[in-house]
Amino acid sequence: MTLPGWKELPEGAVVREPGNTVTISTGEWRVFKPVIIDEKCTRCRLCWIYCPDGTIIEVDDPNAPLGKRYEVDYEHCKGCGICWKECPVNAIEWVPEER
Amino acid sequence: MSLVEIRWHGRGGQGAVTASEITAIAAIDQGKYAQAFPSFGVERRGAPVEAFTRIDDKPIYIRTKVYEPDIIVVLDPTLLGPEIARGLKENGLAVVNTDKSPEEVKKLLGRDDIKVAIVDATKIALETLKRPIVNTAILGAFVKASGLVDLDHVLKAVKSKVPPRTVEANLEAVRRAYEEVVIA
Amino acid sequence: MITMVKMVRKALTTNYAVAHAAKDSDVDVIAAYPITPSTPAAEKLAEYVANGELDAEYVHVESEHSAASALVGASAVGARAFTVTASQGLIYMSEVLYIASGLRLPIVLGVASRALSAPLSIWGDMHDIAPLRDAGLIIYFVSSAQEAYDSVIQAFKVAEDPRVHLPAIVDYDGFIMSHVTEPVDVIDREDVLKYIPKKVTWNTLNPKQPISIGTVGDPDYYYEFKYQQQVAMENAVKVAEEADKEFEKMFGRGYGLIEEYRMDDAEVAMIAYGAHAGTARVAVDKAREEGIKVGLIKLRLWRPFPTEHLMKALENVSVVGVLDRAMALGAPRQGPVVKDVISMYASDPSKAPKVASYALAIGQRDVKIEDLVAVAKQLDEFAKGKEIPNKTICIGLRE
Amino acid sequence: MALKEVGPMEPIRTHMQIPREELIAPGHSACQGCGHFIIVRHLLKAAGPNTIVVNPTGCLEVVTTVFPYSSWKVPWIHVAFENGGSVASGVEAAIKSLQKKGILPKDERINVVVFAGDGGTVDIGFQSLSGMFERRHKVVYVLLDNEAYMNTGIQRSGSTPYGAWTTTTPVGKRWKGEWRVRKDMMQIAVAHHVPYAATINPAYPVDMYNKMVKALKAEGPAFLHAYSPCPTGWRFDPSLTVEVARMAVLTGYWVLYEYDHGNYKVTVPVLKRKPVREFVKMQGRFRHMTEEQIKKLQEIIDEQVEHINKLVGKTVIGPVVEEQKK
Repeated sequence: MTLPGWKELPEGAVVREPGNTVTISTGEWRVFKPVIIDEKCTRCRLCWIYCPDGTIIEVDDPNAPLGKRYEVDYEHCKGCGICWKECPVNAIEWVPEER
Repeated sequence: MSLVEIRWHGRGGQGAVTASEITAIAAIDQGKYAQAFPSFGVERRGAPVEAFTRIDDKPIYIRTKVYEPDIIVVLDPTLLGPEIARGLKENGLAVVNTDKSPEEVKKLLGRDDIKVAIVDATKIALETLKRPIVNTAILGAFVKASGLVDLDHVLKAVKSKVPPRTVEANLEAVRRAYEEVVIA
Repeated sequence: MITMVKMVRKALTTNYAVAHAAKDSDVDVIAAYPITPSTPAAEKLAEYVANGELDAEYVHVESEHSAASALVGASAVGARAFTVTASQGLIYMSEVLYIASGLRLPIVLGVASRALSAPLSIWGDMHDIAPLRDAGLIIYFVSSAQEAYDSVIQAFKVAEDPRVHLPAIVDYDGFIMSHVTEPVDVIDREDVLKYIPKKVTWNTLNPKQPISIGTVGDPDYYYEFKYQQQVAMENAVKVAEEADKEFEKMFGRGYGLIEEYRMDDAEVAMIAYGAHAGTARVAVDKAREEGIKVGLIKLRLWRPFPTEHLMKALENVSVVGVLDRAMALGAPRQGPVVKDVISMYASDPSKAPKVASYALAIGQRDVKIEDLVAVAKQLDEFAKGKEIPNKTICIGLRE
Repeated sequence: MALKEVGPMEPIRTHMQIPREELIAPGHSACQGCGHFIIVRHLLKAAGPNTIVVNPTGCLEVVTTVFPYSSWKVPWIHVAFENGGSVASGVEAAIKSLQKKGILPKDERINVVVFAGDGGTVDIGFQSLSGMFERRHKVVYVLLDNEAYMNTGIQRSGSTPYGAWTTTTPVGKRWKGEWRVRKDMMQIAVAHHVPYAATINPAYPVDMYNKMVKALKAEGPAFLHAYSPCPTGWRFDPSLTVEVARMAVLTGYWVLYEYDHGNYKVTVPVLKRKPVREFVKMQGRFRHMTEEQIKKLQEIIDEQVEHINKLVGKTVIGPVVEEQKK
């Protein structure tokens, strides 16, 4: 891949696309991955709260209990395990990655 | 008119620097070119200080100190001595705050090739301002003796530089010295 | 053509002229820290804000480093930002000034140049500005309070130009300019703002269009961004020239990037800058009276260096003496400007006049007219074949 | 009925009310389990999109903004290491000036928030922060304290606790980790007469969120001292970040309190304190500590607790109660 030359780059090295690190995958960092067991989940939201990288996604779902469920953004989840440790009802399993 | 260089001698707190500035402000107001500057350094109340003014009809480019003044102005009588007159040009002018006679002043300065203009600026300042700040009084004498700047412009410049409540007293000091100066 | 612009002649020190220019440029944010000999300018700006003559935020920073930092922050929000400093203060700011240039923020500074410690010296020379030459700042040297006033206004014009977007410094001599009262024709703010309208073209922090300023440039990118700054500098030569011409058209005063005096038939020349360019001009007249065909080039824009202008001015000169006011210790020549003059001819040394390097007015050692007449005579001797010493000639130094 | 999510700058009663919108994107290169991001995520939610972030050099800066990428969805600026306070001062002054002149909308509130590390705050940025406080700039200054220079590889700072190993306080024949007591930044902030200062901790999100709201609403500078566990530098498993943070509170090592316009309040009382040993044993940086050193650290914590109890005028953080051995 060729990188842009000086004429094409923005003045002063500014980044004009806020939040564009979202295009970078950090999912490969994982050795273990969190797997949410929806049936066990009480919708307490603590995994969403404590995830440093915001990779637990709160999804509105009218058919789910309390109208929502939680998903993992595996594209970005680095596999730190905080959600797994903090889940008060053991609704998150800690599963080795297979690649 | 060609370049005229003036050196002011006083003690910190007497207003020599302000007098040099007022002179430049008045000259500039009158359409001339001028520079005014203090002796650059640390100023301390009571210590001898020097200030300088240059006046010309043409733009002034020179940026050196004044080594051979055309005029010296001495604000403090206790400073009188040959050192004060160093470099003063032949036929130059010394404007001095003193209660001594012109002859005595020439003798103290060690020069008989110069003109002196004397005025008791301390007395005038005490009577008008009630304080021994002599710079505006000596200005009146300087204006009369040098003929370099017009009194009106000097009075205007004084107004712009002195504290508002002392304006009248300062203007009075200038006018009185202008009248009382003795040139010899 | 001089248009009907209202001007008022005032008696101002260069410090006050610079503050006045900032006021007339309607600066939005000032962050200043007192340091001799620029302090009266910082005080005057405070006075303007205090009495309502200038509608700006005055940040009483706790250091020069913070002054520069606050200006970067302010400029990044879109404010016209200004400060004054000198000496240790400028050096303390220098880290942030490099960054301001890299971030392409058009802050403007007045610098009352002063010596650097040790030994401690509050007096004027250009040891402070000299090391800033590579920081990516536009640097003007000025020789009168009037030129300082005009140059601050021009500096905003150049710094804020979209082809440039770089910080700018107007450098004036500590004391021998900063504290000298002289006539200055000041321009109405309205007219100044016609010349430098408030228009933000640089990158700013705006919640409606969030951007990130001050990112990491890794080895894949850093080089290109540095080169962009170099291009901006190259553009600034032309922009500065245009700005000066437009200024002259509007206000009747222009300076050029260099100013030539009696260069038409000059066989030898002096290059001077700042206050001493004035004294050199008087010395040139005296030397001419003695039959020496000497001319003077006053360098006004130091960065970017007006190479073409200077080479052209020196075309017919056999020897040039560069009067420098700082000592680059341990370098082949001590002067900061002489090094630029020599390197102008790097690609074709055959075009170069012989170059004599002079150091003078170090720590405000006074320079007399006679000293510079002597330089002119010496240059004449060099032109006639006397060997030029292979080192900097120190004027006024006691052996 | 469950409480609804709130808008920016509104206090919450439960963590269920924290707004969903994320103002910092994933894909950044922070270490697994980095405490900074739990804090920053929620503080940005509390501040909302009308916020300018000033971020002096540090972990947070380098992991979020390597050109051509940025994780920040709010305007963000980095200038240098030691000038978060002064850059923010300039940003705030410019907003004020431009709003006054009508160049920026007069009625639109723009928050200015600094996120700085402990090096950039307690050491090299100390002077610029002090100036910002003293001049009363309306800025929320958040100290993300991971107790050492982590960005350059775990060197001690003025915030490194007694006993901690770092690469510049190594464990050797003569040195056994850090031997001095860290700076008390809360008291330093209070000494500047700031209207609001508080400690926060990512294990206590509601407390943290509400303190941010209070800080944003303060009429002058506000200071938030955030405890930010660093799995890499403190040597613990990344999954334990929140547990370590919580243990800091439960041992009285990190007391959650606030200074609100002259009034001190402990916001998370701990009536029975766990011994600091419980906190120490979770982290590799303390592994070398002797019983004597642990005792010394316990004394330091006891003293700190006593000091805070005095400030609030009652015993809100209780004595150490050893757990019964089973």
